[in-house]
Amino acid sequence: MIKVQAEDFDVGAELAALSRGRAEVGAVASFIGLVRDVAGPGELSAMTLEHYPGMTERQLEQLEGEALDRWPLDKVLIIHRYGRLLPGDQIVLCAATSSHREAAFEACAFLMDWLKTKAPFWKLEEVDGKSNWVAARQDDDAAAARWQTDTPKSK
Amino acid sequence: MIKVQAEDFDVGAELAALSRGRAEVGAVASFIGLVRDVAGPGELSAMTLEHYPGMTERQLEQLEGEALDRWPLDKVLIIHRYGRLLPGDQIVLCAATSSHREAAFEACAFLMDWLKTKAPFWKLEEVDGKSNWVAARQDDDAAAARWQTDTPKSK
Amino acid sequence: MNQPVNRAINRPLKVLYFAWLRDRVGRSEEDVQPPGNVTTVGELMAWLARQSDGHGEAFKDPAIIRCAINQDYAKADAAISAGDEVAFFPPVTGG
Amino acid sequence: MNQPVNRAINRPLKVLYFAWLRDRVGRSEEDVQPPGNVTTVGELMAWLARQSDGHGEAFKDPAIIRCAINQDYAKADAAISAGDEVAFFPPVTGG
Repeated sequence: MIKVQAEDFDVGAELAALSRGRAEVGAVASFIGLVRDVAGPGELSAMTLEHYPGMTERQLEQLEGEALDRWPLDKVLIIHRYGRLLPGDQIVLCAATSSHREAAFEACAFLMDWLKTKAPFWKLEEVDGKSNWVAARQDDDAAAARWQTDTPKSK
Repeated sequence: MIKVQAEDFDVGAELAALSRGRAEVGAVASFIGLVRDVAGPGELSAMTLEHYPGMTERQLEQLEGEALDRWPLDKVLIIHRYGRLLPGDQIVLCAATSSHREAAFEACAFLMDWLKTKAPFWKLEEVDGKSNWVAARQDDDAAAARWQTDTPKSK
Repeated sequence: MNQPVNRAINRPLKVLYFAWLRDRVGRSEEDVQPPGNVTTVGELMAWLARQSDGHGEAFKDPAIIRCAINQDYAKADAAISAGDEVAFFPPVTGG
Repeated sequence: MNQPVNRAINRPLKVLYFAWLRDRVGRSEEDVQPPGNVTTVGELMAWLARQSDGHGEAFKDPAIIRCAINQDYAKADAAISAGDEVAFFPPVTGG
């Protein structure tokens, strides 16, 4: 399931809904991304997440489908917020459920790596009264690239 | 933080408490283990988790310390229940928080792999009116063994 | 379309800009009609760069700009067709 | 201890059993005083196996049994000391 929204989300309720009534789900791996206050010398006062409506949902649905193809999962959840957020606010929730914990963990890491390099979101940081577009990390490209060669261990 | 308890736990509240007020935490990786209804031909009616009070806490605290040593984490959380549980019930919650998502993911997988092979818990399944002690999985030993040779990628 | 368009010569396109590309161009979207010899994403970037100082600033380093045609990623050699929605943006930084 | 104990000969130990070891032995814990030549975990298992049919059943395959001394894992060649808490159990299945 994909949700792209301005509103905050309830992690406990979202994760509980994902496994409710699914007798074979023994493993729920999840990741929460938060707004960090580590913008360098200044203090981060806010962060605005811009996105490309339509393309975002399209990319995240493709990503969900790819995870379901690659691992023996029951369900995938991706919630990503946009708009103005404050330090400590929740940005993203990714989760994968499975009967196998390895599959759930790997799929969840895969979702985050691909989301970081493919989902059309851009962060605008407000630091010391100035707004700066966050530069992409090369680390993220490297993290995503590993999934293009690796065979999933637990299929 | 280590909690060994009979009571259920509130995933949302536990994870929120872990990152509250921690400005540098941008990544919360977590794992929830649930009682599965996949006991083979019969239906699982319940599962009783026995443990070794005292040794359990001791082992989980050592595990927490090792994760904090190996990865650049802010906090580690392990909650493990004991007693009689029903299909779908929550058994365990592991979480690791960090400024780096790779560290959080790896530490969380490490916690689960080691917990599966070192924490003194034993599962007694009730299937078709009979009680059976669950046999240990060799897969779990293999999963834990990889942490003895691998160097953490993200330290 | 009210105005008659010779598809061999002009290609009506909807172009979207995000993040600092939008800041530099000064708008988030525009309808453009590049000449018929502009057939790929790369050629479109080169053509757009000549439309204003802001466009020139936005497209001065095409290698770092990402493109999507009709909401799917497209490379510089991808073909554009009349009516396409073509988006330009910096590398993504979500998550 | 009310009874005088010659530590060179008898070692008072508290032994705990978990899961199917407890089921087979028929109790979850007992205080035992093995003779002085029982100095390791492996020797203790062999000695315990002779204490009753239930003990024999519990310890018939020592290789698959895990042991902890004073709540830390211990191998078959680990030394036991008077007063130790020695626990025997099957491979763990939590999580």
